[in-house]
Amino acid sequence: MAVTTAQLVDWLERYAGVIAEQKQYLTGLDAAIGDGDHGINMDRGFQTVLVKIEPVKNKDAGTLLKTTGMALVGSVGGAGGPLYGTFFLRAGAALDGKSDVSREDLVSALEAGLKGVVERGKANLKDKTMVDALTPAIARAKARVQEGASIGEALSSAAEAAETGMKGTIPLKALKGRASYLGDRSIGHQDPGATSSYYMLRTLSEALAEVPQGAKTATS
Amino acid sequence: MAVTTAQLVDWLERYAGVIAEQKQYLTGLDAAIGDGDHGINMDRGFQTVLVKIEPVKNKDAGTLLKTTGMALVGSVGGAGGPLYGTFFLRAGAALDGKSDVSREDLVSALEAGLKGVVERGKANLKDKTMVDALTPAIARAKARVQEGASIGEALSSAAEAAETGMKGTIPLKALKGRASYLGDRSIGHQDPGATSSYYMLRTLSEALAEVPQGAKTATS
Amino acid sequence: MADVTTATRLKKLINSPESEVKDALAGMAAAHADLIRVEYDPNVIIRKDPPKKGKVGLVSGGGSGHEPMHGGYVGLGMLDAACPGAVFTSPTPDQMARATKAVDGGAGVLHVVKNYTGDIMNFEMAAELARGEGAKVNAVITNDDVAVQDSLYTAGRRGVGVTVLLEKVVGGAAEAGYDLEKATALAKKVNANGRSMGMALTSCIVPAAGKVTFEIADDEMELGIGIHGEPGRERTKLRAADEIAEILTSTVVKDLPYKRGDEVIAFVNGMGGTPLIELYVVANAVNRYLQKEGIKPARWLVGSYITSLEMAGCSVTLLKLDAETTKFWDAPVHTPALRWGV
Amino acid sequence: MADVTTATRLKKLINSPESEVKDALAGMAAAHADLIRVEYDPNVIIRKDPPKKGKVGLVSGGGSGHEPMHGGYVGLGMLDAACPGAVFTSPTPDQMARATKAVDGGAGVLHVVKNYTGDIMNFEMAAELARGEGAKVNAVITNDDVAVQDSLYTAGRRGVGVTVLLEKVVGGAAEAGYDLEKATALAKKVNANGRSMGMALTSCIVPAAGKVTFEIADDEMELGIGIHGEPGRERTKLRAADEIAEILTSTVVKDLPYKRGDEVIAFVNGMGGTPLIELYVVANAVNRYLQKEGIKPARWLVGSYITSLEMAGCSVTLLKLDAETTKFWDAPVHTPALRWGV
Ligand SMILES: Nc1ncnc2c1ncn2[C@@H]1O[C@H](COP(=O)(O)OP(=O)(O)O)[C@@H](O)[C@H]1O
Ligand SMILES: Nc1ncnc2c1ncn2[C@@H]1O[C@H](COP(=O)(O)OP(=O)(O)O)[C@@H](O)[C@H]1O
Ligand SMILES: [Mg+2]
Ligand SMILES: [Mg+2]
Ligand SMILES: [Mg+2]
Ligand SMILES: [Mg+2]
Repeated sequence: MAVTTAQLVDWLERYAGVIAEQKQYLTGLDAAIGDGDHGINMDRGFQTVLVKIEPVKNKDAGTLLKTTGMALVGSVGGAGGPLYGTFFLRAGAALDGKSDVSREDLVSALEAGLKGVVERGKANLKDKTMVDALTPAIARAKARVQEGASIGEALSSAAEAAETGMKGTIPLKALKGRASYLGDRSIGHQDPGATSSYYMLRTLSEALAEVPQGAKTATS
Repeated sequence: MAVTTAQLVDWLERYAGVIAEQKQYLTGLDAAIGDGDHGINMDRGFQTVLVKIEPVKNKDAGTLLKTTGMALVGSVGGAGGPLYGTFFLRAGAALDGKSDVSREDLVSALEAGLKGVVERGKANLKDKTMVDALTPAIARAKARVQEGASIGEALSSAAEAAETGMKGTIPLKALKGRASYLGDRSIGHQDPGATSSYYMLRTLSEALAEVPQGAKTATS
Repeated sequence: MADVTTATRLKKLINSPESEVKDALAGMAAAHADLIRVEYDPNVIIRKDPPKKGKVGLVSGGGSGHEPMHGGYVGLGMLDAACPGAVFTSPTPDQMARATKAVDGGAGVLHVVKNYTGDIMNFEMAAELARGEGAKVNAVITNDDVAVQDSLYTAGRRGVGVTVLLEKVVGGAAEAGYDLEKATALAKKVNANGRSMGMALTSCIVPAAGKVTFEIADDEMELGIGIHGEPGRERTKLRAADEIAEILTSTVVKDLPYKRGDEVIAFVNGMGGTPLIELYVVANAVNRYLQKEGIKPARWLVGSYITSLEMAGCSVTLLKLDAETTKFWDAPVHTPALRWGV
Repeated sequence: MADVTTATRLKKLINSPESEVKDALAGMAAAHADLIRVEYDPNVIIRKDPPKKGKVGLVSGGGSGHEPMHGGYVGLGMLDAACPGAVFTSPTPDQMARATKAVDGGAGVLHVVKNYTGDIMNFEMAAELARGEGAKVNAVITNDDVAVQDSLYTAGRRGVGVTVLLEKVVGGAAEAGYDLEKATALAKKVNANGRSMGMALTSCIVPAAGKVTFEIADDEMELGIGIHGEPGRERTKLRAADEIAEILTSTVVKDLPYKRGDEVIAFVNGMGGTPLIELYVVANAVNRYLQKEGIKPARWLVGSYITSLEMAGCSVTLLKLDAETTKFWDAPVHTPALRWGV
C-alpha cells in the first residue's frame, strides 16, 4: 500500500536513465533558447546521484531524497542544480524518517519540493520554466489522491498534466532564466527544464505503477 | 633602333597588368609552398610603381628603373621586395642617364639586375627560386644579341628560356626562401618567384616586340 | 559522454570534455604557483599569500570557458578566490562556501555574482551555508549587458564585461582596507556606472555538447550575444568593424547614458577566437566614436579578458570614472591576467 | 583587392584588408598613448618616453598578424621601436631605417630579426641605409623553430617564440646599460639557448587572400606549423592535448638538448584562435613532461604572445636560464603586452 524506499530508488534510477537517454535532446532544447547544457548538467547530476544514493538505499525515504538533493546541488550547477536540488532536499525533509510513505505523504513531499523550487527561483506560472510542468502535475496528483485514486493512478494522471504543462511552454515568452534574454525570440520553443520535470513525473509514475493498491476507488 | 624610355614604361605597365591579373594564381602557388602572399605583395608593389613612375616617365631609362626599384623596395616587403627592388635598382644604375638604350645596354642592365638578386638572396641555380628563371633567360638574351638578333627577338627567346626555367623549378626541392622549410614536400610545385620572373621577361619581350629593328639577322 | 570524445575528437586542445576544467586548473597551478593555489573537489582557486587579517575577502566564480575570468584575477589587489564551474555552468554552492571560508579574514566576504539565474541561486545557497557557519557575506550582482531588455518581471540583464572591471576596482579597495559595507557600496556603484554589449562572428563549441551552440551563416553575425553563446538581439549581415564598433558603443553610451565630459574606462574585449589585431581595429573605431561624443577614454583595456571559449567576436564595455573608481583601478594588481604597479 | 572586400566580407573585425594594419595601429596609438607613439608612412611604433642618451636601441619588426608581437613589446625594458609590415609580410627597409634613426641614442641599434629570407633582406637593406647615415647597427637573427631541418645550404630554421623572450631579456639588458656588443652577445646567447615548436588545428585567413592558407580536415592537425601557416613537419590525425604537448615538448627538449637540472622559461603560446583554457591544459602537460625529465620550469609564460591571426593551435618554447638571462627576464618591463615590476 505504502510507497517504499525501494520504489523511490527505482524512480531515481529510471529518471537517471531517461536523462542519460535524452541528454542530447534536452541540450538541444536548451541550445535553442538557453546555453545548451541542460541535458549535460542533469546527466552529470544524476550520474552523481546514482553513486551517492548507493549507501542510503536501505535508509528511510527522507534520507534517500535528501541525499539526492545534496548530490544534485553539489554536481549540477547552473539553474538546474539549485532548483532540482532544492526540490529533492525539501521533499526529503518532508519525508524525514519515513520508510513507508503514504499517498498523502508523497503528495505533500512533492508539494514541499515545488514550494522550494518557487522560493528559490521566484518563477510565476507562465514564465516558461519547469514550474509550468510541476505546478499542474502536482496539483493533479493531489486532487486525484483526494478523490481516492491509487498513488499509481494519481501519478499517471500527474505525468499527463506535466506533459500538457510542458507543451504549454511552447507558445510562452520566457520571463525567467536564460531564455528570458531572448524576449520574443523565446516564443515557439519548448522549455528544457519543463521537459526534464515532465520526465521526472513520468518516471515516478512508472516506478509506482505496480504499487499494490490499498483502497480501490473509482477512476474517472 | 634603340629601346626608349617609353617602351620601358610600356613594359612596366604590361607587367603590372599581368601581375594584377595573375595575383590569385601567384598567391596560390605561394600558398602551396610558402605563405600565400606573393601575388598580393607583387601587386601592391606594382600598383605603387605605376603611381611612382608617373613623374619620371619622360626622364632617362636609369631614372625610370631606379624609381621602379625604390617603389618596390618601399612597398612590397617580404622576399620579393628586396629581390625585385634590387633587380630594378641595379638595372637602373646600369642605365644611368641613358634615354636611348642599345640592345647591349639593355642586356647589361638585366645582367646587373640579376647580379644584384644573387648578391642579395645568395641563391644558387636549382635552389628553386626566381634565379632559376632569370639566369637562363638573361644568358639567352645576351647570347642572341651577341649573335646579332634584334632586341625583340632576343627577348622573345629569353622569355622562352624563362618559361623553361620556371617549369624546371617544379621537380626541385627548395633550398632557399620559405619553401625550403618544406624540404621534400616542396617537390612537385612551381616556384612563385620564378613564375613572376617569367612574366617579367615575357612582358618585356612583348613591349619590345614592335621595336623598329636595326640590323636584321637570321632567326633560328 | 564518452560518445563525444571517442567518436569524433573536437578541434580543441583538450584531453576530454570531462577533464578539461581540472587539467586547466592544474596548468594554472603550475604556471602561477607564485600567485595562486588550487584546491580540487570542490574546485577553488585561492590566493597564495593569505590575505591579511581584517581584509574583506572578495570571491567570484562562474562557469569555466571564460578564461582568464575569474581564476586569472586571483591575487593581490583583485580576487581572493574564484570558483570555476563546469564549462558555461555556474559552480556549485560547496565551492563558494569553501572559498568563502578560506578567505574570510574576519572582516566578511563579498561575493561578486554575474546576473544569471544559476549563478545567483548557487551563490545564494553558498551564502546561506557560510552564514550558517557565522560568516558575514554580502553579494553584488553585475548586470551590465545592454543587449538584454531590463525589467522587474524578468531575470534582467546579464553580467558581462563590467564584472572584470569591478573585480579590479573593488579588489583594490579591499586591499586598501575598505570594510564590507563600503566595499559593497563601491561594487554597486561600479556596476551602476558600467554598461556592455557584445557580438559574435562565429559560435563556440561546448566540449561536452560536441557541436556549435548556434548555427550562423558565413555572411551573418549575432549582435548582442551573451558570453555563453546565448542568442542576442539580432542576427544581421556582417558589417565593417567600424560600423560594428559604432553599433556597440552607441548602444552602450545611450543606455546609461554617458555624457559629454564623462571620463570612462574603455574596454574592448575579445571573445576568445578573435586575434588582437582585430581588437585594435575595433578600439580605433570606439575611440573615434567617444571622441566625437566628447566622452574621454581616460583608461583603456584591450584584449581577451572575458571570453566564450573559441567564439570569434568582441564586446565593448564602458565604465564611468570618478576619483574613487580611478584610484582603485590604478592601484597595484598582481594576478595571472592583470598586473601593474608591482 | 576590391574583389575580396566587396564580394564576400570576411568573418573578421576589419574594415578592409588594405586598411587593417593602419586601423589597428591607430587603435594601439589610442589605447596605449602613455607608452607608444605611432608614425605612418613609413609605419613605425616608437617608445613614447625617448630612451636616455647612451642606451642601445632595440628595434624589431616583421609582418603584421602576429600581435602582440612586435608592437605590443615596445616600451620600458623591451623594444624601442617596432616595424609592422603588411599581414605576414616583412616590413620594408624605409620602416626599419626610420625606426633605427628615431631610437639611436648614440650607442648604436640592435635589430632583432626573425630568420625569414624577406625579413633578413629587408633588415639588411635598412642596416645599409642606416650605416650610410653613420649609425652603428648590429643584427641578431632568431632561428629557434625545431620543426625545420637546420642546414648550411638552406634558409635554415624559422624565428618564432624565442623572439619574444629575447626581446624581453635583451631589452632589460639594454635598459640596464649594456653596450651594443654586450647586448648583441646576450641576444645571440638567448637565441642559442632557446627552441620552439608549434602546431595548428585550423588555418588562418590572410585578409588580402580572402581564403584559408591551407586546407585541413576536421580530424587532422598540422605539426610543426610556421607562424604564417606555412606547412609543418607532418599532417596527422588529431590527438589529445597531452600527447600533442608531449610531442612538442620532447622534440624541443631533445633538440638543444635540455638536460636534467636545467632551469628554463616554459612558454606556452596560443596561435590566436585558441582560448586560454586550452593553453592551460597544454601547460599542465608541458609541466608534467618537464618534471619527469628533471627540467625545472623556473618561469612561465602562458598566453597568445606570437600569433598567426585567427589560427587555432599552440607552440611550446623553452629557453635555458642562467643568472644573466634570469636577471633580465625578471627586470621591470612596461609595454602594451608585457608588464611587471612597474
Ligand atoms: N527562476 C527559475 N525558476 C524556475 N525554473 C527556472 C528558473 N530559471 C530557469 N529555470 C529552469 O531551468 C532550466 C535551465 O536549466 P539549465 O540549463 O540547467 O541551467 P542554466 O540556464 O544555468 O544553463 C530552464 O529551462 C527553466 O526550466
Ligand atoms: N634567397 C632567395 N634568392 C632568390 N629568390 C628568392 C630567395 N628566397 C625567396 N626567393 C623567391 O621569392 C619568392 C617568394 O616571394 P614572396 O612570397 O614575395 O616573399 P615571402 O617568402 O617573404 O612571402 C620565392 O618564390 C622565390 O622565388
Ligand atoms: Mg542551460
Ligand atoms: Mg610569400
Ligand atoms: Mg548553463
Ligand atoms: Mg610573405
